[in-house]
Parts: sequence; structure tokens; C-alpha cells
Amino acid sequence: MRREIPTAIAFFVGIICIIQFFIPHRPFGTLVDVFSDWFGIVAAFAIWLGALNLLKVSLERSLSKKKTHDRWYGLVVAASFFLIFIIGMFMSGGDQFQVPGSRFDYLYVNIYTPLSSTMFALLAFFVASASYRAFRARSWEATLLLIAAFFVMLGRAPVGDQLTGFMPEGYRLSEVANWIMTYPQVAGQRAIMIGIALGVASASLRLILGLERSYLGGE
Amino acid sequence: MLASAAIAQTAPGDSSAIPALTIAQPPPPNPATNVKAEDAPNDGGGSIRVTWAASPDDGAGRKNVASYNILRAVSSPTGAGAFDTVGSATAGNTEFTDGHTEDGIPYIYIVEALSSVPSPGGTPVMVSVRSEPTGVAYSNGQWFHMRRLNALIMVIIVCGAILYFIQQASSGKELFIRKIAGLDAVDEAVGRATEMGRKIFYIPGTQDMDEVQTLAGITILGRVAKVAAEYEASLEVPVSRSLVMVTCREVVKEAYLNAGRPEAYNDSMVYYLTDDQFGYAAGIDGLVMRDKPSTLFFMGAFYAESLILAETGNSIGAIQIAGTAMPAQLPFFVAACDYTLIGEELFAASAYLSKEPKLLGSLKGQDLGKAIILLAILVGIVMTSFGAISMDTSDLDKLGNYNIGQWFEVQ
Amino acid sequence: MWMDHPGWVLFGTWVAALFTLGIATFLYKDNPVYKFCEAVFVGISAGYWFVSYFWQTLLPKLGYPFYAGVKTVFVGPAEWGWLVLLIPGTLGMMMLLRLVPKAGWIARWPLAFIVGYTAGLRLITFLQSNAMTQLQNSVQPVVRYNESGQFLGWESFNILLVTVGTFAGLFYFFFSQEHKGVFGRVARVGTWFLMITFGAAFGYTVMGRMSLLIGRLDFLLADWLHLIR
Amino acid sequence: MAENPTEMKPGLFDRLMRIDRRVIFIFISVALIVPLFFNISQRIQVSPEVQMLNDAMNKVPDGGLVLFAMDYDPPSAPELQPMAVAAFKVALAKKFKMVIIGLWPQGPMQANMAFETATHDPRFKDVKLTYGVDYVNLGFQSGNEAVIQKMGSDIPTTFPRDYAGTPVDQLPLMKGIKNLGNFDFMVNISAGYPGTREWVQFGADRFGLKMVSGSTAVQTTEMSPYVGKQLLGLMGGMRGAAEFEQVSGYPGRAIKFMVGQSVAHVIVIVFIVIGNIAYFATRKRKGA
Repeated sequence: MRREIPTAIAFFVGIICIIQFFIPHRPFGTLVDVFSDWFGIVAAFAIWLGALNLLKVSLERSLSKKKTHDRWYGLVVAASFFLIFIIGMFMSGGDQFQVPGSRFDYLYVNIYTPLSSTMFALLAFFVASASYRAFRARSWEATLLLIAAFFVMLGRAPVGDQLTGFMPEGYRLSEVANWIMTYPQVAGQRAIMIGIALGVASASLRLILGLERSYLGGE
Repeated sequence: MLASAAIAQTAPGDSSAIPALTIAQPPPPNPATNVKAEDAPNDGGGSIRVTWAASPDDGAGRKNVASYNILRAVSSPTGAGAFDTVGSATAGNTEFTDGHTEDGIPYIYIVEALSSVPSPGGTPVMVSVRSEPTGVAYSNGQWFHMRRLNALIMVIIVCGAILYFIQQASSGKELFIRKIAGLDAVDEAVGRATEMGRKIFYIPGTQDMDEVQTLAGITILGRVAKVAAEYEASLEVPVSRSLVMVTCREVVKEAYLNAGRPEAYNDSMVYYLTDDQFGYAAGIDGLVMRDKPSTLFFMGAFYAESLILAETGNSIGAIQIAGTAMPAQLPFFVAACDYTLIGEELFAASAYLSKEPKLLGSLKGQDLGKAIILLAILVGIVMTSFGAISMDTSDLDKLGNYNIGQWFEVQ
Repeated sequence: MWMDHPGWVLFGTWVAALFTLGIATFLYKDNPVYKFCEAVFVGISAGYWFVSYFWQTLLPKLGYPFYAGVKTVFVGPAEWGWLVLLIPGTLGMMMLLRLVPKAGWIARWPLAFIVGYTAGLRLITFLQSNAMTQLQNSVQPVVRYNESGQFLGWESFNILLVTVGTFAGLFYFFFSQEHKGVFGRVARVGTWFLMITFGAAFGYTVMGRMSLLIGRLDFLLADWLHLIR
Repeated sequence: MAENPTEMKPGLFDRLMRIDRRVIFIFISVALIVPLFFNISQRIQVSPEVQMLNDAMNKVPDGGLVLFAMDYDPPSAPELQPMAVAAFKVALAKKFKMVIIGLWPQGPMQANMAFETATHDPRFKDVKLTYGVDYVNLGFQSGNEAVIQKMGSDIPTTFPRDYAGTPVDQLPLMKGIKNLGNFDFMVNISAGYPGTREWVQFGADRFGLKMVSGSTAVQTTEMSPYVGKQLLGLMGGMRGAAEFEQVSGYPGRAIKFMVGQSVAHVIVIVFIVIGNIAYFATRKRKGA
């Protein structure tokens, strides 16, 4: 029973989600919206599990007898969590917590935003080091990768057009880059997208039919 | 009881504006004609579609129509009730859907053309003219969405093909499946971790369980965890969503059980960091630099964090096997990882690794689906190319019935 | 408002600047400053999402409507639509039973609901938006003419190229066919198109990534140090 | 291993092959920082997608009802904020009625900032807008594409209150708005999921929304297949933003940032060239 009932639930819900697309009549037309709300609710419950797990792992690391150098960072994690938790739950006007001027917003703007923006900005460096390493003409395929990247990069920089300014219109680097993006690039993209659609259909069917149910664990 | 062309002020009762109107010469626009109301098709009920022919002064003639108001009244045997405005449409539109009707109630509609007329006072005055009322219309819900018939056919063909081959495979038919390089490397990658005595990190994407790629990533985790259990490698699964954490624990536990090493499983192998995209990336980067895992798996849905994770993994020289169906992130994994499963291969991976006939059958079904799509494209292109010989193809809309592509348009 | 006070603004800018620099030190190597910033980031962001889920999902989608519904029963006129909320509420509670080792398996029910929902919904959306739409875009006349009926060689070639590329690319994704002979050669051409796609997509994004860093530099140099305006 | 005859003393090219990535990092930083201190401008070629976008926006009748969906957060703001600002400026010039929403929690905040920047342009000194009549900000709703779907049938129940908590039935602008069908046009600024893809799938495909998109450079390749029927125009990344600023006649930050970006970009290209030269040089020597 520990696997049969869940398998039946997945089957039933999956089939409903497919047929609702074709039936505008109530209640089917709005069923997916309802399910999506339910998903949100379950996820909102589940985040308690995640948060507790994070705190447990962090505090265990800090309070363990092992005198590792890194042990105090666990306390920093827990303290940061509690800081924003207390301010967001009790000190920022309830569900208006995100309104500019709230204490929560102050933390958001001055701690959260710089951290996440800077983490994101590291990509500027990583994209440079990855392209230096990856774009080498090691084989025919790698050469195509290199050539496409090279032309598109040059075409997107204004310098590309300055280099080829003597060429007639239609043959400048930005136009070459646009051509690569609109034709060969779209061809590959299309093949990938159609393939994905089939892959999703197949994987979804396997899940709905209960052929793949490792997510349910054992008996 | 209805004047077919009534002149009304925007502010009823403001009689002082009326003389101004007579001084300001421009006459009101001509009314909209041929106004019809009918149940909006392909919906769950509760809406009526009103259509009309544009006023002769809308964009032409006197060019003074600014917008249309749509008015509605409930019809009854004793005559229609009062008309209320239910919405408006800017000039140029000839259609409006009233989404606030009650099913089974008889409604009639009027379309009012509005024009703004300059007045000596400075502020322009709105003048309006009403159309003839429509006949009675009812709204109700439909049981089948006709504009989605083509999608239904598609679903039936694709799912039918997959189910057929699953059926075939379970009756014991041999199936050939081509090599997928990234997946053949799983054993090697896990084995290396054991030899080096280092960890394996498995990252099932950064999205939640409502993303099917996450489900695919988790299913692959089941196979990888089994190999890890057999090789006695140490596996860690840091995740970004609580639901994913719960599911991954079930999957890994089951895999260790199947590999005959249930005692080696521990809930702390799967842990949650944060839901946040870059907070998670920061956490993983730190873990990777400190633990120096020998092998990293990235299987699931990723966004911009893909390259942050993969470059950091690359900098410590780990073997990296990635798989995603996020077209925008594929280039980064291809550049920074040793093996990358591209799009559809991610969804094929669990079947490939399991070697279960039924699951392999579904791959063959996918292929049949692809073959049918290829055929449809080919036939479509040939037909439209012949149909459109010497026709102006600068705009596909001009092809009319020869534009076969529109058969595939789903509403 | 208190946070408009110049002191608080200045303090906030300094905190933001120090965290910005702290994360950036990771580029050199892993170090205690980065470790501290990382720990703050993980804790703050986990808390941020926790709080957001509570106020933006749990209460408005479950708490408030449930409370309002129950109230109608006692205050009247009684409505019963809220009873349906018992289903997601129960599923959520079942999830929390993971905390009780013996009853943990019951969490599979909400998981099964989610898996069914995701699989069903995505099957439809991907077939519609990836397969059908791409089919629609692919089915185009490959021979092109202008208004006066003149044949357009270059445009026709481009459409043909996209078609050939799409076909070859899809050949690569065939799993049940060995990539040998003619089939293998077409699939090989398919990988060429995939490589061009990846290269082009990568090249296209390099610039965008630079702009992220410009945003941070602009913050450090303008808002914090006032070196540029 | 030292006695291995093929092992040679590492030359210049060998060292270039294994260059420390931190060297690249330094070059990139310098390239991005230095131009910020100068005022340089450059001519930008406008791509067809951005031209289409500008044309599509200008085709909307003056005073039309336009939906602004701001689906991004501060990390993507350098690329996307200039787009939002320029789009708002066009909207102000054309006196659009604006409804602002966000599927990302931080989107509406970004929208407010962009809107403010746009209204500070001296060209709109005399434009007086009334909140609730000329524009509204309905804030954020969770639920991703489900929100779009609900908006297709009923906006007031999807967004019962605006950003500041005012019930929508108290906002005069919202009076005539029932669902997505009421909008003449839509501008989506998107940094990922949920974003342009979802608006195309659920807004344009299902409800016939006429829309354009500004998206991060990364996403743009994924969105470009939609251009045409589903997307009436697309601007990608900082470059797209700068092109739009130029073609719309409202130059702003994007054009300035483009300089540093271009220089860093050229540095990456130069490194790729060096990497390949080193690769071929070392390979030749090993082969000989």
C-alpha cells in the first residue's frame, strides 16, 4: 500500500492535467490553476523541512567536538537566518514586509542584493576563462563552435563593424552575426526544442504510468 | 425605447456643455454597425463575444472615433433592463469579450462609438453615438476546445507511439539503443571517486519539483546512487529546494537498499542549502573548493548559475557530467564540462542507465514520434512550396490557405 | 522614513560594498572573508525565501481563505467552498510528517500529487509550445519570391539551410538507430549544427555577462566611493 | 618523467596554454573599470528585432492600454533596467495607460525605480500623471505561468490589490479592465523563468496578446525563434538596450555602459586568439 496509493494519485492527477487542456468547461478549465496553488502550498510547508535541515547541519558543525577551522561559519549561517526570519516575520508589518522602507527591505537592499548581484557578476570572469579554455580548434566540431562564437562575439561588439566598415552593407560583421543567429543557430535550437518536447512527453508518461517510481522509495 | 443615435455628455446632467457642443461644429461620428453578440467559443462559460463593423469614421471618413464602449442589459419578456458599460475598446478594434456574464441569462449589447470634440472651454467633451442593440445572447461552457484539436491529435500520436513501444518491449522484443557518451562515463567517474577517496557531488538542478527536468535529474540520481553504493563511493546531494531534498532522500535510500548496502545510507547525504539561485551557487562553490570532490554531476534545470558551478568544478579538476534541457545553459555546460547530455538525452538517461526493457521501449517510441514530426515538416514544406510558387512570400500571412504551418497553431 | 536617514543610508552602502568585495575575493581563492560572506548569504537567502513563502503563499493561498471560510460558518451566510482547501492543507501536513521517522512514508502522497501534476502539465505545454510551435515555424515555403514573382535565391537558401539543419539535428537525437552509414553521416552534420548553435549562443551572451559586472562596478565607484558620476 | 625525451622546457606558448585564469580576471577588471571614468560615445547599428520592437510600440495608438510585466531582479538590472526606462519613456511620450505587474517578487520594485527615472527626463517635465488613472502598479503575484493564465480570464481576481494594498476596484484605470484581451499591447522585461517564454506560451499563444520582450542576453537565443508571430520585437542584453535607446531617441545608461562592455568583450576575443595561436604552436612542436 505504501507505493500503490501514491502511484494511483500520480496517475490520476497526471491524466487530469492532460485532459483539462482540451476541456474548457468547468471545473476543468481552472483546475490547473487550483493545482498550481496546491503545489505552492505543499512547497510552503516543505520549506520548514529544508530550513530545519539547514539549521541542524550548520549548528551540528559548529557545536561538534571536532575543532575544525571552519566550525564557526555554521553559527554565521544560523544567525543570518534568524536575523532575517525575525525581522521578516515580526518586525516588518506582516504581509507588507516587502514594501520599500520596511526593515526587511533594508536587509534586502543592503545585504541580499549586493551578495546575489556580485555572485551573478562573477560570471563575467568565468565566461572569459571558460571561453579561453573551450574555444580552441582541437577538432572539426570544436572549430565550428569556435568560429560561430568568434563571429557572433565580434559582430556584437561595435568594433566588429568598425573593422568591416569598408565592406558593403549586408556583409559587415554585425550582419554576419545576425545571420548566424537567425539561420544556423535557429536550426540547431529547433532540433533541440523538438527533441526536448518528445523527451518530456516520454519521461512524463513513464512517471504517470508508474514505470519510473523511484521517487516513492521502497516498501 | 432606444434612440438609435443618442448624443450624451460624459458627465450626464452637465447641461452647460450642450450649447458649447452646438457651437463646436464637428458632428458626432457615425455609429458602429452589424453588432452581434454570441457565446465566446472554447471557454468554460461566463463570457460573451461582441463583434461589430467599425464606424465609418474609425480611421477613415471623419477619423474622429477615439474608442468604443460596450454596454450590456439583461433582456426580459417585458423589455430590456438598463444598459451598463461593461468595457471599452480603443479605435480600430471590432471585437470585445465580456468575461463577466452569468450562464443562461439572456443579454443584449450595444456598442457606443465615442469621439472627443474640442469645446471653447478648453477641455474636450466626449460625444457618443449608440449602435442598434444586438439580439439576445447566452453564455455557456464547452466540453471540447475545438482550436486544440490539432494538439489532441499530436498528443495521441506521440503518446500512442511511446505506449506502443513500451508494450512491444514488455513482450520481450530486443531493442537497440545507441551509445550516449556522457552516461557510459558514469561508472568511470564514480570509480575514480572511490580510487581517490574523494566525494561525488550530485546536483539535481536548481529548480523545484514542478519542473520536469528536476524529476528527470532525480531519476538519474537513483541510478548514479546505486553505482556509488556498489563502488562504495561517498555521495553528497546538496539541493536547492526542500521538496527536492525530501524526494532525493527517498531515491538515494532506495538505491542503497537495491545495491544491498542499506546501512551505508544516511539522511545527511542529502541536504538543503537555500532556495535562492545565487545563494545556492555561493554555497556550492564553497563546498567544492573545500571538499574538492573528484566528480560532479549537474542533472536538471539550471539558469545562470550553470557556469558559476561548472567553472568552479573545472578549476579543481573534477570530472563533470552535466545534462539539461535548458537551451540557454547548454553552451556553458558544453564548454566547461567533460560530458554534456543535450536536451532530450537528459530525459533518455534514466531509461538508458536502467536498461529496463519497458523504459528502453519508451525511447524507441520517442524516435517514432520524431520520425512522424520530421515527416510532417517535410510534407508540409513540399506542399506549401508548391502551393506558393511565384506567390509573394515576404509575409507568410499573405499565403492564406497555402500557409500550411498554421495548421499547427494551437490556441 | 528611518531608512532615508543619511546615517542609515551610508551604513547600508558600506555594508553592501563590503559584501560585494567579500564575494569578489573568491576569484583569487577561497578565503575566510569569502567563507563569511557565503555563510551570511546562505543564511540570509534561506530566511528570505522562508519568509516570502510564509507571507506570499502560505497565508494568502491557504491561511486567509481558510480563516474567511470558517468564519462564514459561524457568522453566516455559510459557504463551503473553503473545504477544498483541506486537500492541499492535508498534503502539506503529510509533508511535515517527514519529521516523524515512523510516519515519514506518508510524505509520498503529496510527492505523488506533485509528480503527477508536473508530468501532466509539462507533457501538454512542451508538446504545444516546443513541438507544435516549432513545427509551425518550420513549415514554410523553401522557394521564395518577392511581390513581383521574382525568385529570391539567397532567402530560399537560408530557409533551406534552417530546414536541413533542423532535420540533421533531429537525426542526432534518434536513440534506437545506430549512427552509422548515411544515417550516421546525417547525424554528424546534425552535431555540426548543434555546435554552431552552442558557439553562437555562448558568444552572444559574453557581452551580457560583462554588463552584470559593470552594474557592480558602477555601484562601487559611483554609489560607494563617488569616484564617478 | 624528467628523462622523457619529448618533455621540453616549457616555452612561452606552453605557458600561454596553461595561463592562470586569474590573469584573465585582471585584464577583464581593468577593461571594465577604466572606461567608466571617461565619456566616450559610439554609433550603434540597430538590429532588425529592435527596429521591429520600436515600430510595434509606435504602432500602438496614443493613449492605448499597455501592460508592463517586469520579471527580473536586481542582479539583471544593469542589462534590463535601461530597457525598462526607455520603454517607459516611449510610453510617456505616447501617453499610454500603463498597468505594471511582476511575476518576480522584485519586479514591481524595479519597475517603480525605472518609472521614476523615466519621469525625471526633462522632456517629460510637463507630463503630469495621476496614479490610478494613468498608471497602476499591481505588484507581484506568485504562481508563475498560472498567474498569466488567470489574467487571461480575470485580472481583478488575480490581482485583488495593487502594490500599495489598495483594492483594484478603487483604481479608476482598472474599471474597464477584465482580462488580457483588453490590452492593446504588452512589454515584457524578462530575466528567466517565469518570463518571456511563459508570456509567449500563455499570453500570446492562448490569449492573443500583442507583445514585445526585452530579455537578458543569455535568454535571447531562446526567444529569437518566437520573433515574428508571437513576439513583435525583441531586444537582447545591454546591446539591445543601447540599440533601443538609440532608435527610440532616448539615450540613457546603456549606451554609456556599452563602451566598457565592448572593451572587455574585445579582451575575451583577444584571449581566444592567443589561446588558439598557443595551441597550434605547441601542437606543431609536439608533432615535429
